[in-house]
Amino acid sequence: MKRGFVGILMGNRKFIIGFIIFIVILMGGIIAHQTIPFRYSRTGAFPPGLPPGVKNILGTDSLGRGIDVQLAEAVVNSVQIGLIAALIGTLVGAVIGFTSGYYGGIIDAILRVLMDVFLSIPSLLFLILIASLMRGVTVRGMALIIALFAWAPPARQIRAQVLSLKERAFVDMAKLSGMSEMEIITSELVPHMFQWMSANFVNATLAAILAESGLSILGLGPQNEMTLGMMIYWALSYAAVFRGMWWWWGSTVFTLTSIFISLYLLHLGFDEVINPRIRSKI
Amino acid sequence: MWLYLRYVFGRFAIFIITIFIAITIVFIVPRFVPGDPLFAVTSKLAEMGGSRGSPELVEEYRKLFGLDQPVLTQYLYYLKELSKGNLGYSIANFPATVTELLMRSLPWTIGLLSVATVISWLIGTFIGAISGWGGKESKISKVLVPLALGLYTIPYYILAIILIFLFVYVWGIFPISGGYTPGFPIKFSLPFVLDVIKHSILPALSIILISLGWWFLSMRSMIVLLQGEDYILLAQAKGLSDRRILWRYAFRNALLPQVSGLAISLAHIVGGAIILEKIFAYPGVGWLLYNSITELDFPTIQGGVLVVIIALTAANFILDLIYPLIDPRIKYKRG
Amino acid sequence: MTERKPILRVKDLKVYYHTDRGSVRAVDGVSFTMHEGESFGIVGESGCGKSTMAMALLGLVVSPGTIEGGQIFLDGTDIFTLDRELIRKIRWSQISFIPQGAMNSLNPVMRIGSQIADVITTHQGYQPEKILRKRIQKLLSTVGLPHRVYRMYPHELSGGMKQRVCIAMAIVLEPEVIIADEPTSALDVVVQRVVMQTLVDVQERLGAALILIGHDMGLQAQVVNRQAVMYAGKIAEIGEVKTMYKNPLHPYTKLLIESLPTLQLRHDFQGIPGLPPSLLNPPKGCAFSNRCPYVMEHCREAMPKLVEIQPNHFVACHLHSEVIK
Amino acid sequence: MNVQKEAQTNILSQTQALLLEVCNLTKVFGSGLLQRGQKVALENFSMSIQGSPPKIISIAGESGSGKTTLARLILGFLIPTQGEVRYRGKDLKTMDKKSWQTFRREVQAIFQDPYGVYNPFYPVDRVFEIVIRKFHLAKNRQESHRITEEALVIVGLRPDEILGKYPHQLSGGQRQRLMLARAFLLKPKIIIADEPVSMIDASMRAIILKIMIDLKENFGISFLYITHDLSTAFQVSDDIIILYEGWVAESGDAQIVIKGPKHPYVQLLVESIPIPDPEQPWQGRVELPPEEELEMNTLRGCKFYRRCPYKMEMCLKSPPPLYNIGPDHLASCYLYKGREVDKDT
Repeated sequence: MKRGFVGILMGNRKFIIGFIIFIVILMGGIIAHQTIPFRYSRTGAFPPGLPPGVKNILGTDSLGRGIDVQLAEAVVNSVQIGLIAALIGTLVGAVIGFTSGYYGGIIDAILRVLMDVFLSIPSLLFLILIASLMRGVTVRGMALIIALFAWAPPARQIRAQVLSLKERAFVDMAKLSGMSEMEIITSELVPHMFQWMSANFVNATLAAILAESGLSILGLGPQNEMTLGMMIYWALSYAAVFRGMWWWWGSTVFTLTSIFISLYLLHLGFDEVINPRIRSKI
Repeated sequence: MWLYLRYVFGRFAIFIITIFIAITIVFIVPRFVPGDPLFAVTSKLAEMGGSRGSPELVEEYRKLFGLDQPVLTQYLYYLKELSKGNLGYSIANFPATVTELLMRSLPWTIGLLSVATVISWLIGTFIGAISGWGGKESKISKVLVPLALGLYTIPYYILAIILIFLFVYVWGIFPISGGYTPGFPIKFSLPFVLDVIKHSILPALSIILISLGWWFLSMRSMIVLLQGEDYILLAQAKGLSDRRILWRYAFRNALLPQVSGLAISLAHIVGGAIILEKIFAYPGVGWLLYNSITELDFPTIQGGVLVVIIALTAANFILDLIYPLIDPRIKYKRG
Repeated sequence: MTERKPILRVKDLKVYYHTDRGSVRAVDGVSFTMHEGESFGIVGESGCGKSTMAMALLGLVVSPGTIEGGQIFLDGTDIFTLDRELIRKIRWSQISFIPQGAMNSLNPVMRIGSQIADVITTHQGYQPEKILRKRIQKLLSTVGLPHRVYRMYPHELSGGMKQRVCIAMAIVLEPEVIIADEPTSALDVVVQRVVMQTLVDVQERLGAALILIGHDMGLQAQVVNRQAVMYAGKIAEIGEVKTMYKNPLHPYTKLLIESLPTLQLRHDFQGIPGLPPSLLNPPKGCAFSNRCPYVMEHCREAMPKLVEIQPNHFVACHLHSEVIK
Repeated sequence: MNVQKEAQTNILSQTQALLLEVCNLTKVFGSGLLQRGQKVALENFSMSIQGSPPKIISIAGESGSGKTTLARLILGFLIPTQGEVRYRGKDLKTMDKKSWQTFRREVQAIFQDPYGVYNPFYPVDRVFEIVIRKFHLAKNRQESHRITEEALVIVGLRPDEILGKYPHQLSGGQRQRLMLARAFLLKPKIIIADEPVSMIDASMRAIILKIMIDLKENFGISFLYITHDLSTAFQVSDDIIILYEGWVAESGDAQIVIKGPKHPYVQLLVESIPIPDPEQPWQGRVELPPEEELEMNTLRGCKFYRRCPYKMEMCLKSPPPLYNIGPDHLASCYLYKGREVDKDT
């Protein structure tokens, strides 16, 4: 099973399609970000409200800034926020989930209540609260704030799985074979959770990018850097939808949706490989 | 019965703990975030002292938060005022209190959300059940599944932007924004209700379409999984009609996770709806929050966040109470 | 034994499961006949196709399984020629089923009464609740359950009681054939005895034919008159229980009986070394040839046919077909 | 009571010679706060295993009798609520690291589910590699390979057919024999076999039980054979202890107990075994009061009271002690009150 995991993933159509879309967008963003001159993103670099054309591939906004250069920066920043928040969230969630599930007792009781609370409250509200207090966040700062609330879902899932895994007979067998608790966790339990954690990482990336765009649309995003959420914020602030500047909001919405769909496909691919029972069903 | 009461008691305890933790976080956050935002707020108050506000406001604010007291005293004081429903004064809309502002905007949000959620939950659950029962090969599934997957992936507000573009900019069918036409007399009359409905169709549609994808998919996969259950097989062996097996055997069992799913995704829906209100300038809590953010009206942000959390937790608690009524087993589960 | 009317006749039944790696021949050319009021056992080890048999008899083979051939005559009609609706009507009214895991076979969110009432209203039309309740409560007492079980949910009952609910459900329409698929495999031995007792009682009262599917030769010996031994999707031997246990003809039957621990002598049981063949690529000859101590060269080449060696005693083994010749 | 005390002093005097000793073991599950959730899985259970000569001792009982709880307590997977488990005279709870290592090596186990004991991520070879590494069984690769193959041959498996395979590629019988080979590798003194054949087909069951007998007779390994099946217990075991709802109903020589059960519960149990011989049908009828099945067993006295055909008033007052009814033959039933046999006869 271990042998073929990556192989099976690569054979999964959803995973491959999602992977390709994601990489294309990200690489496109990085390359464009590196090559397009920075001055194109300054106010008045072009005539304002220019539709896509020869002069500027994706057109310009109301202030004469190039959409292409903004989009490139936004993709890089938004994905960065997603990845950092997801990584921290998944790792912290894993530590909390394993502690809670494997050791049980009073620690588990406290952690369980915390998880329940964090899961039933929309994290966006707390994010609004924190972000509104910290005026002028940066991209990294935003990633950290989002990570604060990204640990609970993986923690709960991992806890539940550890609870059932540790009752499995192979854990008894490992104890009988003289393995220590730490060895049991790392060599018997973690392999079972590793695949799940990678799937969760993808999911958490998606959620973090979603949270970023939501916060930014409410005006809580980084004011001096561009993210996909901030692009929508500016587009909405300048009423791009009502002024027919479809290229402005359209290109952003398209990019954001493509990222979501690619990550979701990746997640589905992981899911099908991890739970073959579901594979044939949906 | 005794077991049910114990269950209710357990859920109630979680409910109280959740609210308590939420209050505590809302209280603590401003005091630990770097840059001393409370100081910033008071200085902003002082700035406004000459014009719109008054020393009276600054005084009120100090009193409510007891800023010169130790943190613990402040906390107890905060709890005490909260229990009286006192959330302080809005800075941007002084002399209105936060509670007044919230009371004005909360009905809009709750109305929009409850109607939209119920509609999408019902439609998604029923279509999902039928599609799941028909299996992978059925024609409706082949069309609906990819569609639902697509919808489920898109955030509410992205769909909202697209809907506005189509229905407002291109076709001009619906009003641009707001909860009702400005200047319309706010009273319970038919024209006003119709006006409100007309304004709420697009925001509601965004929520319905997006969460429909989720309800559809989760119900569908539940039904598909249940088809392998022994009791479904026995029902078939009993010669029951397909319709009876679907609705009395598969559907009733699949409904249980669907209801608990409702509890979990409420948080998600509420979060999305707040941003949605900003886009539609819909006069609910989301719009209030957005305006408070731009105007640095910190007491209103704090109050709004708290009230939405409490409303949401209460909704979850009610769902918890309903759950045992449809699942006879839950009363006996421990913890 | 007086000659009774045949009620169920299975002819050359084949049920295959189609997988990525090929067709699994779960039931591969099974034929037998059952008479009115008879108890008939189908015995075999895991994966021999006995549960698939049960599903096929109920017309409930689902994808990826398909009926590849053969006929099933129930009371003279070939059920494969009937349309879906007719098969559905026959189910339970003529041929009912007691499942293996009563634990999971009852709908957890419906009261026992409604689950039984469902059967009645489906097959006999609407009846007022009062009459239904009386009838179902009477039925419950025939299987030794108190009336209040009518209002209870499955999770409030013990394993043995749930199994008795399933028996009650199986006899509510007084069918001609009852199929019981390992009805007691999850129960403790004392409860197993009580449940089997109940099952035999109601079967005798109804005069229904009973097919008892199972792996426990001891249970079969206690309950059925005649039995078929299945191995790798085929029938190895069919005969009266009394003669078969005394004088098993097929080497597999013989070894299977010898592998059972008894309460007389210690250490007098033997296992059967080796593994059953894969049903994906069954061997050309006899399926048991790779484990059989009496294997002959011929066995690996040709598949033995089921032949009546003694009156009412059939066996599929070259050892015996040689004798006939 | 007299008898019990005597039996206890007897146990104490033999402590030195005993390998494994279980004293007044009680295990209660459920939270301590809510009395309603509690379940007594095992109550005041004592037994011992001498180790030489090796014996197969059966612990038999139906589901809920506490037999698996007992196995897990002895293996140190559960902590007893009361009483203690001693190995070579040392209590498991207070054992030092070195004694624990000895205990782990000398007391091994095989379990019911021959699939679940394998971590599906690794080839089956890993179960051997780990014990060899953890207990330093081999000096080098070759030796480790040699002893693994040796162990496989002992349980009748061909190394080339087994090694390198993943658990799902093997049959249940093969997997269970692999577990016996793994335990054998450690040359244990005792193997706790918890329902080792209940998920195995009849034709393979006999083979596995024969391996157990072989390991006992040729390699001096004692077994604690935990089972619900009295016929296999009769076939393989020297002694038997029959549990009912956490209590010992009857114990003694396996042949004597099963051929002539004295406790009413054991009588019912033996009578209910379906004998694979149509000439020996079940005798009479057995009725279970359905109300009994619906209620939790909360009796103060004998747990078997509700089902018992001989119930007496005193059965309800307190649980019956174990009466000595023959040489090494005990039964906990008031029918034998005042009819005890002197232990020495």
